[in-house]
Amino acid sequence: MFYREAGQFKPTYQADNQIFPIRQDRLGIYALLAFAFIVVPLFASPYTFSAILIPFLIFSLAALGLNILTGYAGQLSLGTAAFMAVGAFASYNFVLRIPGIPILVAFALGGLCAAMVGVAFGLPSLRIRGFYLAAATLATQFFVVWCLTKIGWFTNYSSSGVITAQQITILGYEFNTPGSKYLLTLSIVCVMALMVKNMVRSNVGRSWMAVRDMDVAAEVIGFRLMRTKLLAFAVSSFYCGVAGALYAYAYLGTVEPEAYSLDLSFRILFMIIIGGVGTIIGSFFGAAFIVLLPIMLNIIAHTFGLPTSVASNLELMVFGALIIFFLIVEPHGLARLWQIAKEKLRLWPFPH
Amino acid sequence: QEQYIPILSYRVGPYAAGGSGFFGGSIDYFNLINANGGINGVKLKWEECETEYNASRGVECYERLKSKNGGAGLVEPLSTGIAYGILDRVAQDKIPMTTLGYGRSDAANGKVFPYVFPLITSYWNQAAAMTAYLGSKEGGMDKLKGKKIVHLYHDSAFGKEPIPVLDAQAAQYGFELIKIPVAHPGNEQQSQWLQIRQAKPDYVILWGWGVMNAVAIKTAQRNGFPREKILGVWWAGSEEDVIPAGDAAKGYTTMTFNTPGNYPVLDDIRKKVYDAGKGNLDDKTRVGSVYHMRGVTAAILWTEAIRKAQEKFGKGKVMTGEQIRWGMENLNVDEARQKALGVLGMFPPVKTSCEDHEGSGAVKVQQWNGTKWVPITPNWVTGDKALTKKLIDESSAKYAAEKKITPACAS
Amino acid sequence: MELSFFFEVLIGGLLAGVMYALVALGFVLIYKASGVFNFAQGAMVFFAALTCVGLIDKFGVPLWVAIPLTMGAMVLLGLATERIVLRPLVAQHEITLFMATIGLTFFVEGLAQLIWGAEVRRLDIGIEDVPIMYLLDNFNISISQFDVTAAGICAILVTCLALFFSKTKIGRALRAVADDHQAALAVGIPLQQIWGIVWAVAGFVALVAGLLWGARNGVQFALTFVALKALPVLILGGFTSVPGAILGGLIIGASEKLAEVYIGPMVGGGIEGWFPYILALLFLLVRPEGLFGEKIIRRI
Amino acid sequence: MTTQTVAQAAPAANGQPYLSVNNIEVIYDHVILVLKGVSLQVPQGKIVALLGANGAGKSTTMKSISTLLRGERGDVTKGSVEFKGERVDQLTPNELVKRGLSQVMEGRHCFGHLTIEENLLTGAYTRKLSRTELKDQLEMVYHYFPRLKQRRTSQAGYTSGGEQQMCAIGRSLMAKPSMILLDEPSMGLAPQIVEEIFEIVKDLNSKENVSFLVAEQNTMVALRYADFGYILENGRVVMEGAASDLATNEDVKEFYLGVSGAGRKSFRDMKFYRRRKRWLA
Amino acid sequence: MNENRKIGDVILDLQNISLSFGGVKALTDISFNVREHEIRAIIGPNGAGKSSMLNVINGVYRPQLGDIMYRGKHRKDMDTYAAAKSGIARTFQNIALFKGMSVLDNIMTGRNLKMQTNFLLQALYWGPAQKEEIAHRRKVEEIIDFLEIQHIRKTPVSRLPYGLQKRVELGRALAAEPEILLLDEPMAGMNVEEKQDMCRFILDVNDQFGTTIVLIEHDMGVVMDISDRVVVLDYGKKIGDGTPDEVRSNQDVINAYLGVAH
Ligand SMILES: Nc1ncnc2c1ncn2[C@@H]1O[C@H](COP(=O)(O)OP(=O)(O)OP(=O)(O)O)[C@@H](O)[C@H]1O
Ligand SMILES: Nc1ncnc2c1ncn2[C@@H]1O[C@H](COP(=O)(O)OP(=O)(O)OP(=O)(O)O)[C@@H](O)[C@H]1O
Ligand SMILES: [Mg+2]
Ligand SMILES: [Mg+2]
Repeated sequence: MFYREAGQFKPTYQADNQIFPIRQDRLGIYALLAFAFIVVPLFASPYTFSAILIPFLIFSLAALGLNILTGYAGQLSLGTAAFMAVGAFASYNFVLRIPGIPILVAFALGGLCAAMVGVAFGLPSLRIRGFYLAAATLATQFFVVWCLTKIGWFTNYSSSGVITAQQITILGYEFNTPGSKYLLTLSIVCVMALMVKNMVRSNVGRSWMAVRDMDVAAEVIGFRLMRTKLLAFAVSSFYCGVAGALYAYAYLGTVEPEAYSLDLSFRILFMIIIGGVGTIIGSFFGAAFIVLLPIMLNIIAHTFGLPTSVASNLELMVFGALIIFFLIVEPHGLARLWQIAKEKLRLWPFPH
Repeated sequence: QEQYIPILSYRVGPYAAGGSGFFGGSIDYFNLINANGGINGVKLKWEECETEYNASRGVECYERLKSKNGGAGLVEPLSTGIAYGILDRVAQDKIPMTTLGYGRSDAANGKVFPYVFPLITSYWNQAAAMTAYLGSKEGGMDKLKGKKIVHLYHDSAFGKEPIPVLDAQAAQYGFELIKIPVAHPGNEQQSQWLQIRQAKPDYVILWGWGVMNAVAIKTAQRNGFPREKILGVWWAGSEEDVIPAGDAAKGYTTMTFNTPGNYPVLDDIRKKVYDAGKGNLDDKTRVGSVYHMRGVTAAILWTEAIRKAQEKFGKGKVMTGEQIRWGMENLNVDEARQKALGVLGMFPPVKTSCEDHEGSGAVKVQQWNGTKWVPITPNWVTGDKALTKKLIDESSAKYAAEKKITPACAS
Repeated sequence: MELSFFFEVLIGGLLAGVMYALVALGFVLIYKASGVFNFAQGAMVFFAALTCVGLIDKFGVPLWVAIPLTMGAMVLLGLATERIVLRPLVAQHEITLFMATIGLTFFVEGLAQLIWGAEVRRLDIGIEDVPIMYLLDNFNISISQFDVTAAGICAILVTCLALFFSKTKIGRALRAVADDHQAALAVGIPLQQIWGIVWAVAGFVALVAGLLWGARNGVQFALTFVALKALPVLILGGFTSVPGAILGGLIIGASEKLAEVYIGPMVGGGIEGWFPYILALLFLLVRPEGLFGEKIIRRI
Repeated sequence: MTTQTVAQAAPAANGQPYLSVNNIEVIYDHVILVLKGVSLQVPQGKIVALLGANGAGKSTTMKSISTLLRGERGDVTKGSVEFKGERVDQLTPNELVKRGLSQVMEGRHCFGHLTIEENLLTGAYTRKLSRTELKDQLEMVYHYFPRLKQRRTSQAGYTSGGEQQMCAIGRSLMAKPSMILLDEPSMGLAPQIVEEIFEIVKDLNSKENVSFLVAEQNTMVALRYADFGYILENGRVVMEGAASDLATNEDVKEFYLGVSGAGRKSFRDMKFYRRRKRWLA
Repeated sequence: MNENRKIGDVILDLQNISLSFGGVKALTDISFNVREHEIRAIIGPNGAGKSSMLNVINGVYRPQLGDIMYRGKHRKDMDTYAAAKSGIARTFQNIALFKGMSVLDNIMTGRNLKMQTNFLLQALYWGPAQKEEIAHRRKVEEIIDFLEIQHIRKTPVSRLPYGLQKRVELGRALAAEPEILLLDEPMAGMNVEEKQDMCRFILDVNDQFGTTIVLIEHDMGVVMDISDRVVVLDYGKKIGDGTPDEVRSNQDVINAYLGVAH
């Protein structure tokens, strides 16, 4: 009974246009943020920070990026990791070669580089569709990683082709504890998530969705396909780029180009599909699912004291089975499940 | 009162074969130690975590296990990617990390990488040793002049690592070095081997990893290239690499830092561990296989380091990571000690120091006779250490500069 | 370089291409049937090969018995997939089905290694992988007789499948299904059966691919990677066309080898990883649906 | 809810119904309740019209009969469907077609990549026909829709709306069903084609004794050809009876035939928006 | 009908349009024009080329022959964007709504050409961006009221029954405040009463906003009642053009299309 929009009237469209029109949602999100920003830092262990929360946030950001492209603009892409790599290696070089550049600026510039690469490889999308495009984006994946391995300049000619992310310092403050890195990542992710939300609820977002749902009609209404798609590629790649930079700076520290392998691209894709294509919150759900589930399974499997090899394989199988299970329960992903749950709650205690 | 060691293993995925062998070996040796009453009474305890050879999974495992059971004594990811992922972390957490025969070669400089130990030998020393071996085959390094050597490598950080050494030596001894990369995963190498056939080289250095090795050997055969002329890196020198190639691998030679064969310690493991049903490998026959022996070797060096540390910081006590780090930096496993451990000649004598976290740099060459590996160099081969030292110092200095580290020996 | 070498590379490439096509075929089948890209194909190849070798190694079954047994296993796998995974997801968005096949991938990979272990095995199907001496001696062209045999097998397989699709009404039904699940159901096409059949056939193709690739590279997890080689073939030939898979395979195989040999050295080599994709990409710009793929209908 | 029955000639009266839907309830997405207990019967060899405004639930009813709901995340949560006296709710659509019940879905649903002819051929999938029989069957359809014959070789995706509609109907005829569910057959068809279609319906009905359940917006025509009619509002049957009676019923006339007392009003002269009078408040 | 609504002069004039797809001749040498403020109906049997005609007008198809005069400007053919920009909006025969979006969003897309702020501002959803959004929202709400679809404002269109979807599509077209509105069978699949409402909407749009309307419809009742002039196509040829009465009495038209019914 407590979850109702009944009785909440919106005097202005402004009020009606806000992100969470229902009061309970709004309160919920504030509570969540407060929890993430205040409670977690107080109580979480370094392990939780650097092994679970930080990667979770970074993957969420990447998933957000991919969701813009695949979920909202409907362009299936398997090049995510490549864009992340560009972001990371670009940021590294900016910090390395422009002394005293603020790290956040470096990240942003890294994102921009990724965006440019994104636009370049987005051009084919004007002609190619669906799985053809997906397979074609693999070209990005392999080509970019190849370039990073081949061209020494990107890695500052390190013999083994790895880069070592520099120390993160903002206004003299050094982010070297897991906690501080977590807060930094969290802030970046929150801000950027908010920006996506804003985009998708205003004209850009609508243009993307229109192109996704029926590009011919979108054209007739006056959306320019070229512009819309490329913008989607640019923004998406920007997000992935920043995520990639964080992946190197806030998470792994030292990375080789192979760290941004096809594997990673796929993982991000899994995230958005499991989480819910074309939803913001889905990106987070998905990231949680893909990052946390294997860990949980791993812990569980090993508590049974099975032979490790058996445990590891079972782990893999259960993971696969769960993916299928969730899809069957709700093909539109966890986000939709969440939504339905809310609608049920709204009707509660009545069945429909 | 137990010494805790986390095991970041991978037993699924493309590299599962190697992973299960290596970590199986280590765990078998741990069991043996415990069966014999531990290190001065301190029993070993370990916990395993599946990394799937994936960097972020590995980092998670490391973070999860590192502080359990009173803190990890040391760690060995056996994966370049993961090693990089936790490179900074181990320094912060003061947990020594060994990278047995892989990872950054320049980490051998303990002044810059106090907590990283590329024990026994790094890629650079191996590369140097390879040329040394080829030289000796020709009857002297000078005979290498004008020879053609192909460096067929996995197109990645791993494959590119030795190139500085090989280039330098090519210049020094005047042989022609042809570099031919193979794109990951390397399950198709027709074009590369046609190029090789065309170039008619005197030797091919196979710097491969995973499926690439078997395919290389097979493809060599189908293009009629004599396998005796192929010299593999030690990641191309396990049963897993040659068995799939079948007869094509007969007579193929690789580097190794374990002398193949049987040793008392292996018999002990068979007796005290496997017969007691504690064996870690599914089939007992893999005991003594290359990866297994490598795992045992690693375990021996770790336990020796712990022992060393106990000598300094108190026998029968549980050592902290810092203390074990000291132990590793002051390892001295000479032949006498090896004999005592029942592993005489299984791996080269290891003596580490602050400047040299590697401790040896010596290797052997082994050959596949169709059923098992046999050593074909009676004694340990070392390459041009001076050269590699120079490279190590340069590269580590650069790293120090980037990370703003002032090189110094930790006391 | 002289001509014989060029031909050597070319022919080697073409033959390799056929091997790629073999894997691509599996994808084509499933895509035709359900308009979905079957991510699990690579895993199925691995599973098939491993099961076959496992039977031989662990139970000492002779090859000619192991193969039909494995075939049975693959058919079961196919039917089970249809029943458990696809049936509940009928008429769902293709990306959902795609994800389901990914889940399947994990499951199959885990299962295979759980049953047969992670060791690397060798598979000997009695075809020597050595150069054909005649050619080597007379023309100094090295061509593996294994590859030639494989090409033969593949050719037979393709003709059979091509006929199967063009001659039976199932072929037409498949295209209908790929267009519109709901309508297909409405006209009484037994989606379940058809998918069952197709997945079984795909399983068979996977087995053939698994045997040949396994005999070539050894049976190990890396077999799943051959899928990566098949993708450019697929987009070049068109997701829905059996002959397309072959032709695409030949083009990709030949061009990638030639590129590696003649362009590679200029740019530092190792371009085989991405070259096929770029090539396919450029090709798609001219024909967005691949060589023989169904034209995408965009109309209002 | 009160079902107001005009005259007592309820279809159930004449013997055992061929198809009978018993009080079904349908929920989409686990939350949206669409059908709130719909019951209807189709006697053998009769034409039954299913009328009702947009969103009344006609298509949903049809889909739940032909078990095509699953694909749309809708479930029949209550009630049952019987065809030839057996429950069929759990069958697959393919089995239903085999038993002679076929549906023409709303909004065309042709196979875009197949040519018109191929589309028709898929219609005969469930039947084992010799080449010649198939040929005759095709000719039969072409005879009904000459336009299709002209466009036989062009991909359905590129044909006009009406052509697609004809194709969809022709396709289901290919299965030679004994019971056809027609969902808005007249949609987008030129007037005389509409007439023709209903002529075809009558034809099949009288010659081959095929029964029909027709959801139709073109009430005028529908009632002219149907034997019985049901009127659906908000997922409930609000009226049922012999077509002739419905046609003369004042409410029906007003709201569905657009003829109020003084004959047909011009569309220009609707001065005010009439809110539909609801049977259920 | 209120008399002050006077039909202006020709604003859209198509001359000798021919369009064919491979072998299929969709349109052969068709000329007809549209006057300002009028309601122009296109009728004809299925496959006659009506929809193709609309597609030519707003540039989805490019005719092989013939040219187009729009507002005095000569065009070989239109392109979709230009057409939209110059105030031509339309609805489609097979509903072309954006399935994944709510009714509100769908109609909002109709206003995209009127939105100025760049995406960065929108990303920040701040200042001008927000103001603009709200302003357009207001306009859209007017349309929603006008079409009486307030209750489904936030429902995803895919859940709507056919008839309502048609209405939403009309709303999307109206949102662009077009000068010419092309309607392709707006009343297919509606019952009489809904058709009456639809007619109401069309007529109101036509005389309140003075929008010119080109209408394809198969319901002769509707066409004859509300249209000012009717053009009749058959097999891509024009067989009749004129006021409803003229057309109704045109023998070819009767043979080809109307049949004896009317
Ligand atoms: N897939 C779906 N998900 C949710 N709701 C749906 C879905 N399909 C239909 N509905 C709802 O079910 C109700 C009935 O839809 P239905 O299509 O059966 O109406 P109808 O009588 O066929 O209308 P029309 O005459 O326009 O075809 C509608 O209110 C619609 O909102
Ligand atoms: N894109 C296309 N490709 C090929 N043929 C087409 C295409 N568009 C239309 N046609 C053909 O052109 C002819 C006219 O089509 P159109 O859609 O204009 O008919 P229509 O008058 O709208 O008929 P209806 O009333 O059934 O909608 C049809 O025969 C159709 O098959
Ligand atoms: Mg309907
Ligand atoms: Mg039309």
